[in-house]
Amino acid sequence: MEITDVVCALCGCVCDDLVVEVEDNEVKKVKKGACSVGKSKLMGHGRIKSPAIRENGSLKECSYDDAIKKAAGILAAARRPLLYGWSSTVCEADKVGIELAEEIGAVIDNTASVCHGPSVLAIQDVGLPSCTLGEVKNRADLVIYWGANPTDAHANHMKRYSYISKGYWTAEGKKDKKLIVVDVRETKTAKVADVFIRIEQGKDFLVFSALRALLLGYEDVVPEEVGGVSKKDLLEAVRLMKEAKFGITFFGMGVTQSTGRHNNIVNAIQMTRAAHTHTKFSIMPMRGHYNVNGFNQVCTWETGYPFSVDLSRGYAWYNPGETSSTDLLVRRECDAALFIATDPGAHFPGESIRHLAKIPVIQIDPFANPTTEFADVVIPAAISGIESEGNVYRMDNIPIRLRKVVDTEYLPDEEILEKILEEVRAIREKEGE
Amino acid sequence: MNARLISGRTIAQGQNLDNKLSEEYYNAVAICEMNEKDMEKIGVSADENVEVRTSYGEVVVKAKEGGGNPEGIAFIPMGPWANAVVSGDTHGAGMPQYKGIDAEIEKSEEKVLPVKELMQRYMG
Amino acid sequence: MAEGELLIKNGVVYDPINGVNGEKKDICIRDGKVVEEVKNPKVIDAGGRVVMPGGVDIHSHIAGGKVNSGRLFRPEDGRRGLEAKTKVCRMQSGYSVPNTFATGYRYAKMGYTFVMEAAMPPLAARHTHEEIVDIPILDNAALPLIDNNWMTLDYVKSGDIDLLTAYIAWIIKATKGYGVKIVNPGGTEAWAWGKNCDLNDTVPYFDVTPAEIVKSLGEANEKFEMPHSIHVHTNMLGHPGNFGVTMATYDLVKGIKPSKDRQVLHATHTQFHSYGGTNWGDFESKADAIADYVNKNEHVTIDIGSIILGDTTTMTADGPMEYSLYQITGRKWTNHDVELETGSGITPFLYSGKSPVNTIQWAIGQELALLVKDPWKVALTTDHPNAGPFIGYPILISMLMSKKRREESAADMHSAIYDRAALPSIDREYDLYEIAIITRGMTAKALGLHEHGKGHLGVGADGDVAIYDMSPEERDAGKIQKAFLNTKYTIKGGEIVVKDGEVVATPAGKTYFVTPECDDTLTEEMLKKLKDKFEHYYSVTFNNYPVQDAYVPNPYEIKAPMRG
Amino acid sequence: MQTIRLKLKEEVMSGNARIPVEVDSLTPDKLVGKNEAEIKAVKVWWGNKEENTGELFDVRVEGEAGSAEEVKIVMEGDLSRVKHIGDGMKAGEIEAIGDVDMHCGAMMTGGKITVKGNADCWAGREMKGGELIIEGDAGANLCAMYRGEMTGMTGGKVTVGGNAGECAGQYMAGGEILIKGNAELLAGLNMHGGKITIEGDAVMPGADMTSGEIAVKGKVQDMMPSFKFAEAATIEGEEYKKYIGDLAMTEKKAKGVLYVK
Repeated sequence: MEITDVVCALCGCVCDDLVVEVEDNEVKKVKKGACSVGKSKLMGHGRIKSPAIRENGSLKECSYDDAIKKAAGILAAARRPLLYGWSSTVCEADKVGIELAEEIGAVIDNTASVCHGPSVLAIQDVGLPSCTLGEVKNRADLVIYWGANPTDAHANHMKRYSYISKGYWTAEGKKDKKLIVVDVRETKTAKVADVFIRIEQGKDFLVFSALRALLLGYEDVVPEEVGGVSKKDLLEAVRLMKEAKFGITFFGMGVTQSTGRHNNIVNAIQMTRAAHTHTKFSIMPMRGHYNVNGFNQVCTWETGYPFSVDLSRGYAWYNPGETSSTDLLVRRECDAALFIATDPGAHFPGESIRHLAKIPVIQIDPFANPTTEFADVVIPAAISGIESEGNVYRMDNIPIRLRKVVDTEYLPDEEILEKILEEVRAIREKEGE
Repeated sequence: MNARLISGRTIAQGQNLDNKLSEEYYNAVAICEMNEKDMEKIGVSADENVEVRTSYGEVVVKAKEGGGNPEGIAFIPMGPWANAVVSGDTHGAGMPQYKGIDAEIEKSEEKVLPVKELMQRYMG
Repeated sequence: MAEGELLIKNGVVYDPINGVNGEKKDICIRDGKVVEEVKNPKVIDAGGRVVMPGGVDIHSHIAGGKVNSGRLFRPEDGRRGLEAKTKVCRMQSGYSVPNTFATGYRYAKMGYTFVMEAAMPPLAARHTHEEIVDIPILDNAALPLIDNNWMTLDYVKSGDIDLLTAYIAWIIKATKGYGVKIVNPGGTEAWAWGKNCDLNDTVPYFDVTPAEIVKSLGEANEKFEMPHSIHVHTNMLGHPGNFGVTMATYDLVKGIKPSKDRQVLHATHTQFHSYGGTNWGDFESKADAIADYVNKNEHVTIDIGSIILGDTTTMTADGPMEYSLYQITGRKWTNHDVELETGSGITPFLYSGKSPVNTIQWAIGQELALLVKDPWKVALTTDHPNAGPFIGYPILISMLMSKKRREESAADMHSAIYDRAALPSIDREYDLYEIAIITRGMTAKALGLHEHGKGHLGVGADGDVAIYDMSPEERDAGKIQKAFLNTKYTIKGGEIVVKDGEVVATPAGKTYFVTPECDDTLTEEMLKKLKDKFEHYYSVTFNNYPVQDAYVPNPYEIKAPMRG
Repeated sequence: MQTIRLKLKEEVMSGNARIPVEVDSLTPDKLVGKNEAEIKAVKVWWGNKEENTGELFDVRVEGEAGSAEEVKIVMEGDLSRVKHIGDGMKAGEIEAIGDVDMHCGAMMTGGKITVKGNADCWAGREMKGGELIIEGDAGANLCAMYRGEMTGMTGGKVTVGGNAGECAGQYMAGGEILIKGNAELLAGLNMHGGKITIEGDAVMPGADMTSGEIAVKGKVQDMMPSFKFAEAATIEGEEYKKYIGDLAMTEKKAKGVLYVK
């Protein structure tokens, strides 16, 4: 059976025109639309077979009910629990997660914390002049990737939305456009650029300020070289920006994870504001997971804040750098953790994992990964976007509903969380709280 | 050799996100991409191992040529090997320093630890 | 909806739709609806207090992409409204951009039970609905933005009103929307290139004018028995001297015959569109001219969009306007252009009584309410949060009811109010009946919701009741304000949701949406063009675009047949 | 005079997890007039539960006080996970012996806090008045704004004996900061009032500043490329170059003054 309009649940591009061949309740082929990474996800990998609880150092298989009871017990007893992940699952699950966090006075945080959290902090300083990806496709004649390498990280991005795509005023595709890539390394994306600007590692902030000064007309103050870039190259970039009818900067973790962090993004946005005095200019973070933005959206409308929300006092205290997962773990603040649809074992600094090895850890995920190695309760879940449906937000805030293409025996994240919440409430009632 | 270390996504790393205990993931992620001149400097050829040391830890990975790195920049795909050596200090912003860590890189005869063994280092 | 019976006795009832003006009258509710009598009810003794139908807000920004972007980029606003969860309520945050929970609780405490989300970008409609579902207590609907849409522009250009009709039917259905929203017609599309449009300018590349867009949508809307008219944010919002454009826009639809007994055009947040002068230096109120127009014509209703002094978050689909505002303040600015459809801008703003401009703006909103003679033509709004947060309504009510309070406030503000605004010279004071009109009767009628049980307490109406802790004789402005901020009781669908100013129950609200029923042949023809747009220009597929039923778990559908 | 000694009990920090104790309820103005038993009953947050101060601290009260000005609180024990020391403090004195955790002296309007050790991030956040002395190092965001606000410190005086972390004095609008050691990245970011003196080195100081004054007595690494040299200047007998910026904020707004050697 052929299923059309399938939505890819991999990266922030959320391509929604996939065609998938399903037979015997199994994805046999991805016929159209997906990049190699998305295809790999759809075709599937080995699963966690059963819920399990760690006993004497090794995981012992158990029933869903037992695992859920155990998880609820850990969470209900914790004084500073952390609930982390939420970016590779649907908004419906995120909502239950926030309610659970509120119930147990937890800190809830998503993977934005270690990818575009700094972008959010920057938006909170200066805002974000942006647009949807279709705007870029139809109008942009200048595309800048800064500290972003879509060829590796968002393989369909250029084709669907930016440099290569064809739209209303860009009918000739890349012939109608210029591509500038700014990076420390000459990435695969840099290799196809019209202009590649190699920047000295960690000096993005200076370069943004120099471009702002040039865009505003203060050529005389800018020195001959800034952050490893010659003034001549800077002036050329500024010329392209001013001459564009519609410019867009996409930025990635090359900027958010470098020295300067969120302030690099503040400056990138300030550069966009300066460019906007000449022409239409927008900027957009290259959000990583397919629903990292969705969690930020849900968490914002429910708590008032997008991530790193500390609910220990019953209301939200938001302060990344304090209430963010890395800080909590490196500072050894939390006494229990639940990880859903994420893998801190692979993606957190070693220092944090050292602490995780010492506290009770619950993992909800379809797949075994490094986190499984130290998890005390493991609860397998259905794969969102393949085995269960739900809402997600693309990197440009467009909500799209994931489709279900095959059936499963595994419970979806939302249902697992609801059961844990119910169990936690039962425990609290017993305790007379 | 002193280098600045950065980590980030690659296609092969992405293809194996749900498959991290596999050999494919190990082959794709337990690597360090360097400029050819840097590799010459430390006398290592592709597929030989290097030890990467920072003030936050050390890890052994396989050396790879290129990756578009200029001299003095080394790249390890995001994953547990890179994270063995990155800093958890977020400077009040919540974000660890995944990019731009001062590292020392030398040729190594040690083996590249598979995921499970790597994780074992954090236990106990 | 609560099961069982409720009797509210000894209340002094203001139910303008049914002509009830301060009568001592019992209200009986069974299974969530108002009935003639009850047999074995739970009794609430209103003790001579003021009783009104649940409030109906005609225009407020409480859910969806730009509201949430407003919350996201203002953590500092978030911390101004933090409240811990209770046994009944979820956590609350925010002042000008409250979280969904606080939105529901705070409206309910003011006696409101229905709020219209005034701007829904079609492509992001799922987002609006996700938030609406998360707003407790309130019933809601949302108005999709249809005026800068390429489909609309194409049909306006070719003059195909029938196909335009088919398109608006489709998009309202696809978004589970309520009616046709127009925001800076043509100007938002122009903004995608960093430009703007006045009423008779040509939209870049599309060869149509804003005036043609308004007129065509006005005509198309009346092809159906739509509960609501077109809902219009006219061009040049916030520009000195814009009152002429505003009235010229009203004139465009003067000859169109409405398909139902209502206005042809609802003009929103009119305060921002009633400006005289040529620049911020000689800026002055032209509320008198606008009010005069409304007094002399029957096809237009307005809501005031009155200012609440203090810090707020401005947000609108009018992207160029937000850009101008940000250029004045230099504060943070978010912009979000939406492909083929619309856009939005957001920036924080402080309305200060020390500023001559803000002072005059403050006067204009109230002048509109006081100078429009027939309260059935005017609604109370702050265009939340643009002119101020909705929790400022009680302040406005007390102002409209008390000349003394207006005088006291004006005395503390910039003296420009005496030279360039009319407010100090207006003696009119609203009575409670008129307040009930501009907060529920008129708004329900203008939205066509009175036929669906909202805004009144006649038999068959929803059991939505507000009991304010004041006697009808109360004249003290401070006490009036306090009473309208926290009800003695708010009853929603027969269930007590607020008691003594505290939320005691949080039932889920319903989502109201309209299904325009369009001719199949027309629809087929329209779809050819629409599918081509998806094929080539949208970044999502045609099949993934419409809002799925899962987003509207508590639906209330209103069918709008084509006019015979 | 009255001295209130609060010593964090050892067992509070002895578990696997070091769960912070939040003591914004323990300032001289909030404790004045309370006896030992009453102080022990004051609630403090420890993770997601409120506890009695007496459960977590050994409490000893010496002397009498007629007003908050006469109250001195001495905090001892392992304070490295004690947050919000002196947060919102209006008057009196707090002495913290050892390293303290985040938000020390945040929002304070008066009185004096002395930290005999290091202070973690957000010390003196949004401080309005009073004096904060950190004898050791300060973490990031010293005297900065809260997320999203456009105003950090507006008044008072802060002295850091050692180094300061990133973004010291961000959005500072008034008051004075003296950093005796080095300042990390972006000191005085978005500054629009007040004065920062850095006796050691600084990296990219003064970015986006629109008013106020920064003086760096040591080396400046990565000078902002958007500052304009104005003139040579002499301060306390030493030669400086005076720069005006940040032009990236437009010339009209660029009224910040940066002195470098």
